[in-house]
Amino acid sequence: MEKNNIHKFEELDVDKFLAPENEKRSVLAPDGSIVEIDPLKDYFCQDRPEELKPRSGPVEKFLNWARAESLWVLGFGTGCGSIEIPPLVTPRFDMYRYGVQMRPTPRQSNVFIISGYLSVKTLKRAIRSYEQMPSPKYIIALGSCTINGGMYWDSYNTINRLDHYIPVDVYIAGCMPRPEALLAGFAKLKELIKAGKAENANEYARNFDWYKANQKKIIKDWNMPDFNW
Amino acid sequence: MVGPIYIIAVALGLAFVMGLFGKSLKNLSEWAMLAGLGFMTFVSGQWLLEFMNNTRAVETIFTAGFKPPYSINLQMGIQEAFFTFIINVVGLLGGIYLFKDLKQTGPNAMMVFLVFVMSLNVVVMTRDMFNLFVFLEVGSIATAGLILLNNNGNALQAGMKYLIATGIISSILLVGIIYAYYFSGSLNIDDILAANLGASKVTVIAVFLIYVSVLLELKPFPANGWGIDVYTAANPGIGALVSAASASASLFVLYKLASLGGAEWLNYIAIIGGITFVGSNLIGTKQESPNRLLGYSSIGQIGLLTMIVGLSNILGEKMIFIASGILISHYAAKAGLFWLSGIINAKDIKGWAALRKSPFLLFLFGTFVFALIGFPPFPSFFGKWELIMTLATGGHWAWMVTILVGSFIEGIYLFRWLGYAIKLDHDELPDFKIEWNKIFPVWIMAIVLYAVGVYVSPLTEGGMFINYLPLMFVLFLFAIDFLPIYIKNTVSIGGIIWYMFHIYPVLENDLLRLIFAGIFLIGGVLTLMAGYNKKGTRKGFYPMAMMMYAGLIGIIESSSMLEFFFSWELMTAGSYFLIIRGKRSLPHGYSYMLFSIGGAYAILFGFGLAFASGFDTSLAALGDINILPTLAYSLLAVGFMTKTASLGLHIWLPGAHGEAESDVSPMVSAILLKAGVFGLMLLFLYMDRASAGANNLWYVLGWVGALTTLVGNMSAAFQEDAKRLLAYSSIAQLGYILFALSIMTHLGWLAGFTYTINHFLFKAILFLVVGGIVVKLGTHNMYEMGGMIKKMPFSFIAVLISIIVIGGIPPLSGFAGKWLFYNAILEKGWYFQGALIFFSGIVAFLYLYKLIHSIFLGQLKDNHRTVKEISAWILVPSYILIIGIMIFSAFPHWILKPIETMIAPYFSSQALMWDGTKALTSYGYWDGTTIMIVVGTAFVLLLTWLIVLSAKAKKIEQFNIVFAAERPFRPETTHVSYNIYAGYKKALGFVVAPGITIFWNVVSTFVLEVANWFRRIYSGNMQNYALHVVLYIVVFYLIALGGF
Amino acid sequence: MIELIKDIESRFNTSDYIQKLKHLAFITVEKKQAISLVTYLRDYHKYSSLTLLTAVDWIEEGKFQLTYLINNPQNFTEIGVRVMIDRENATMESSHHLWENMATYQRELREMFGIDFPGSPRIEENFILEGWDNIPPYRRDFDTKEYTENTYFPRPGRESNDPATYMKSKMYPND
Amino acid sequence: MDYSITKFLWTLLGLFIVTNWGMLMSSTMRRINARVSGRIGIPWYQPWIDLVKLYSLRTQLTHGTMFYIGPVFRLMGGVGMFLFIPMVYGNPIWSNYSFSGDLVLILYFQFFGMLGMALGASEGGQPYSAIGISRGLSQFTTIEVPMTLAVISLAIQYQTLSISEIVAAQQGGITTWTMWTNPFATVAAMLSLLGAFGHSPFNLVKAPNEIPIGPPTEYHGTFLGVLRTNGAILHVAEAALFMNLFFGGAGSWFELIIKTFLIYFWSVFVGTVFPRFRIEQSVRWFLKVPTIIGIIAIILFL
Repeated sequence: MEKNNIHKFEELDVDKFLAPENEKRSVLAPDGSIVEIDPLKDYFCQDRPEELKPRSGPVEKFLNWARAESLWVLGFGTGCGSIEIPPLVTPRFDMYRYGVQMRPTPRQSNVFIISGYLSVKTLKRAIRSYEQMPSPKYIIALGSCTINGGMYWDSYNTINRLDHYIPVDVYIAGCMPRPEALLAGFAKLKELIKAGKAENANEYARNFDWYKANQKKIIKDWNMPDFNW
Repeated sequence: MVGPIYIIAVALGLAFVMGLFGKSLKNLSEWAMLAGLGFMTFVSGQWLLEFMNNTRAVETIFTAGFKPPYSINLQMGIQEAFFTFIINVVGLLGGIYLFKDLKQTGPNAMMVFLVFVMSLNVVVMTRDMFNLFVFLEVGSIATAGLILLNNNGNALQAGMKYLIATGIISSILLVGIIYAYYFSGSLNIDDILAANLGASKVTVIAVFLIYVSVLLELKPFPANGWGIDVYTAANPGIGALVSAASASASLFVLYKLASLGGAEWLNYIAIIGGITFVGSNLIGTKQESPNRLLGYSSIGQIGLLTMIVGLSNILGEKMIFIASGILISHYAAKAGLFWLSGIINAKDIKGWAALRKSPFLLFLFGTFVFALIGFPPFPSFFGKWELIMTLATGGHWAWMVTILVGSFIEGIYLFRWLGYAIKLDHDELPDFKIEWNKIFPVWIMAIVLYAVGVYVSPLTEGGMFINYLPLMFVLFLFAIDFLPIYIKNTVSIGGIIWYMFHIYPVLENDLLRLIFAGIFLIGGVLTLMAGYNKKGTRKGFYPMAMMMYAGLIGIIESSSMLEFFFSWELMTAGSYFLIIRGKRSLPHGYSYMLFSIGGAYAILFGFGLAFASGFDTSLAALGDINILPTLAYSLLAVGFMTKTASLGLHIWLPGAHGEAESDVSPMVSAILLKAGVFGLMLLFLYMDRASAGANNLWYVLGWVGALTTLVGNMSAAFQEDAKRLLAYSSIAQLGYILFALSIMTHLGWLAGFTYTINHFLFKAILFLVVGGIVVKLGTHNMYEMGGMIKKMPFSFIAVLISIIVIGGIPPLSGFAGKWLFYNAILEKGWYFQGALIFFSGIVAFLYLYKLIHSIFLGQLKDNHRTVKEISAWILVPSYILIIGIMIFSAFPHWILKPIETMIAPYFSSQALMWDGTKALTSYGYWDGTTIMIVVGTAFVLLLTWLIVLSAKAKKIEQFNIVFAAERPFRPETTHVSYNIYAGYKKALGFVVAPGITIFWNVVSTFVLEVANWFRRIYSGNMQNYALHVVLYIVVFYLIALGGF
Repeated sequence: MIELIKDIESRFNTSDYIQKLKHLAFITVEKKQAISLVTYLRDYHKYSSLTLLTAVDWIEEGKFQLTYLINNPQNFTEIGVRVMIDRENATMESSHHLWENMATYQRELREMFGIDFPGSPRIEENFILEGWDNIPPYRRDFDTKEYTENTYFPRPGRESNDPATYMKSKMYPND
Repeated sequence: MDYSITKFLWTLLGLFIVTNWGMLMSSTMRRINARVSGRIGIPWYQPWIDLVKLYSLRTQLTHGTMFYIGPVFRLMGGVGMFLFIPMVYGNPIWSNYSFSGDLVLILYFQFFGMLGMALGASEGGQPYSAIGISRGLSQFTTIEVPMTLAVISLAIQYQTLSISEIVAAQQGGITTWTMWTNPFATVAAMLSLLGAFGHSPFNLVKAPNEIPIGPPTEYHGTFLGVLRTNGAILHVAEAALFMNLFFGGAGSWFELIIKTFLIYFWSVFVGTVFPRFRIEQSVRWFLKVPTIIGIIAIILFL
């Protein structure tokens, strides 16, 4: 896929949508001096993501095997597809067999299931969560909506193509795909990881500007730093 | 020698001549009056000196050349000389004080003034009954005249009331004199006394009438409304004279006539005095006007003196000493206070905040208040001490209680007043002029108080051993108070270090005292070091701090009960001034003082019982109290427990320690509280271990200690104020110590010592560091802090180590305490108390976490982003203490072994054995050094492992956190600290419901309500007052003679 | 219900009364009296519960139609009070003082239709669209398809047809 | 070789055994738990894979020094517990460093790890961390009450606080175990154990779905790996402590494995049945029945 910057990502001096909580403020320090606070700079790490090269040879192969067999899924349901995830922990599907477990915090998860349509508002949260996950990390896109917008393709507020905002490892088509399909998706993801092909976290870092421009194009009140650590 | 008759002659002559002065000589008359007063003072002073050198016999002067009963005779003995001298001195000083007022009113007023002083002289000296009556009348009329100097309606009314009341009284006195003359055939007092009028049922009426009128002259409670109004309405200069001079003269009259009726009548006098003392002080608690308050206080003090006269049979030869000690204090302090009141000229005692403008006046005010309450080194302290000891010897518990309760109530209002003067927030302080003639007499009175105090102290038993050296140092610091901080600080530290070397050889062989001396002196040096980071001159701090340390070290050094009590009171006074320096400390300093004097009186009572048991003044007397031993030990324990802030007596501590200045908090918490511990240790060591009473007491104290710990820790967990949290923690730690000591076994005491040392170390660190942070961040509230670890890493490490010690987490020294505790409890068999103690020990983690999390961890706030590390002058002493902790942790046997050897003789079994660095009991074992090595090695290995694994970790900012896919907006809303234990409070918060605070509030409200109820007697209506006087006579008659 | 309507008509300047169902009626009132009528119904006829506040864009007439649907929980009847307001500078009196949740509806209408309710709490804040900078999306002159195509990177290859012409071409290919 | 070095190596071997047994135990428990709900559950080797994955993550973030060394404190807590508990009775090699401290040391060493974890997690600045810790501390205060009572009861019964001596006193058949000779203390301690292991209904600290796993919310990668390693050690060490105190100790590693498994199983067993308590319910619960049982245990020996 060619990723030219379709829309220019321009740094404006004055951000029209700068959220009030991001505006500079000055407070009185206990010793009477004035402290200037620039929330985005002072409270957030401003660094861009870096490409983290995989190790080489059998070590990486072994580690990839371990990563594939230990998929920790972030418990964040983004759309109507999230109703398909809970059945996975029931006796009928039992994803634990495959080393797939749920984690409540992005810091401890590797896999993010975008389960269905993403409104712009949710996309913002999804990006934030994705960026907070430690690398290597994988995305499974569930349902047609993530592929081309599905039945919401012409809605003013839902995205059409997820891969323009965050890199996707596995798409699972359908509206909605059943839990079996999701399990198949996990299997596919494992294959990719073991083959060393699931390096989308680095992809994201490499094309960071392009992704950021796309994201910023639709997320108008960008009240977060460019990259969420 | 000038004969005493010249006192009268000169006064009368001058008064007469002054009337002839024309306008041209008006200016001269003022100086003439002062010269006359000076002459009178000189004459009486000369006589007093002669008598004191024992170079003179009692002189009797016969006026008409006839011997009595045919003429009037005056007598000049040592007592007369003393009384005339003090009357003339206050007359002279009052004359100087009123210089301008008298000048305005003209020579007539001066005449009245001279006549007033003269009449009092005669009242003192005369030995003739009718003459006494005449000059009392003259005095009354002169007083009324002086009252009218204040040219306003109130003064007029008050003067009228005074005249009418004294009219009634003197008419009764006259009838009494007629009866006495009728029965004894003489008007000479000696003859009347010899007639023994009290013996017969017929003649007793004369006794009754004379007594009742003389007592009424002394304004007994409650028939004294007319007297109070005089104090309120008159010029304070006149008030001073009435309070100091008239009252002294009237008291002397009572003293002269004391043997008129016999022992039974003395009882009545004592009872009337006691009622007046307590009742008048009680009403004083509701007064807001300074002059009126002083009036009540005057009447109360005179009541106390009346009581002492009434108790003269019991007190025996000590009576003169006691009475003069208290009288001098009352005389000088009250005159000084009235004069101060005249200078300040405030309608309300709150207006005395203006006094802060002049530190010297404030100093004088403090001197007078402490002298009135009976603090050392003032004469009243020694007077009260002797009074209590003598009463205890005779077994007069009721009188002791009356005196102590009355004194305590007096403390209530006097310290409230003092607190207002020192601390009260006042928008605009009224201006006042300081004129030389007004300030001079006040200074004289203050000097009199100090001089007499030091002069009389050797006259008491054991008083000659009192070490005035530290006090001299305090005085020296007062003298250099204008210098900048670093000089005074260095001088103070130098003084303490010098004293360390001075005292070490003395205490070398007494480890118990050496340990506490170490805590007090080393702690003193370290906490004072923190003072270097303050700027300016810090007026008044160093003398007071040194006074506290002088008291503390005095407690250590003392060998007698008097020395101990002297130092105890000194320490209380010093620490009061330190505590009240805090910004919002006014109410807390006040409650500290009330609890302290209450505790001190309990101790005094206990000492009294101890003295009475064996007539031994040394501290060893505590060892064999055989009079009411359980009560005595309980009172002593309660007294010491007010300082250790045990449950029920703890409510003063959180505010006092929490609001104190940043370097005062460690002084009063880590160091001062140990004075109570030292007292308890002494007490417990001396107590008779076999007696059932002692064992019951220890059992109760054990439970009190355990509950204190629980309540202290749990309250600390619910605090939002960092320093209050630490203060509650202190309460709990002192609860541990009380519990450990109450176990009364070898292991228990070892645990107690371990806790004492540990508490000194970590609480000094915590209060120093947290105090520094509070100053730096400008807030006490922990939820307004956060994230300080990045700004203040050294403070964080200090606090971290301290909380590891408090928590008792191995390998640091706190664990030694816990381990000893477990063994001691198992050995003693106090399982349930023990379980409670351990439960509260874990509750401690709640507040420890809250403290360190809320201040150092979590989110850094906007306005603290530029904050720097706290001053090195705070960190250096903290780190010295940390080194202490580390040594104590790694080599506990260095410290515990000697302690163990020291306390071994006191306990039957030596329960702790040492095997190298390993401690063994019959239950378990513990090897501090090995644990330190094992834990240290393992920790280093694991840390290395983690660093190898995650060396590349990237540092991110404080808002880069998982926030449920959102982002934090403000650090204030992201920092979890406020009411963090809400769930716990819901479950167990009932434990810390403020029941005890409510109890004390109810008590104080009750006292004030009673005072308020009594106050309604004083309606200000003349007829009512006259009625009171008459009713008083009737009631007194019914009780004394009516067979009730 | 008919008595109620008579009562209303005697007091307010109303028109277009429609009884949709036995327990559901609509009545149109002029803008000035709308809030008074709603208040009157709430206070005197026990229509104490707000079901919803909604709007319809009558673009051809240049009007927005607001409907205050209020409910009487005692006799289970519902009245929709309709108000026509101008589309240009659409503004309506705020009625958040009647029901607390009214403020939320008003926020929604302001965001989706651009109808202003001056004085309503938090009216300036975003409702669900964060940082919307186009014309309000529920206005009929907003072309959602065009907006989507310009904004959301439509995946190439997707065909879409106007349902009417598409069905016509399928069913009547010869016409 | 020098005695201290051989001792160190033997201890290291013991630690290795305990760590692996701990991980196997936890996966087995999760499998049992899965079977209860009709699932197959994770493979038995899943904990090892998770550990490898955690240690090999490429992103590693830290919030500060305390955040960084917090897990070390935590691991030190677990390792320290192991170091001061005699694992296998009658064998000086496996008694570790228990000669330097008795039962009291173990009871207080637990706090070492808790404190480090609390401070580390707090520096992360995550609100849920602080909430989880405050819950944990609140709950822990009352968990320890029955435990303390039981320990006091044991100390009265055996007149010692030394774990080795307590185990020695229980040798001689199953009937000499504390479980039979002092049943009330055993019950009180086992109820307290439920809280200490933090399974449902006392899993307030991590409380999934409520405060996303509480204190370790911010921990990931190697830090989380260290925490998981500690979990494995700590569970075995705590179970071994209870085994030593109440169930006759272990004569061999095999016996230790069986007994610790059963002790751990007890808390899992209860956990599968009960839903979670609220904080004040949990705090009160420990002060009711378990405390009363503990008091009875002491009264019986008075």
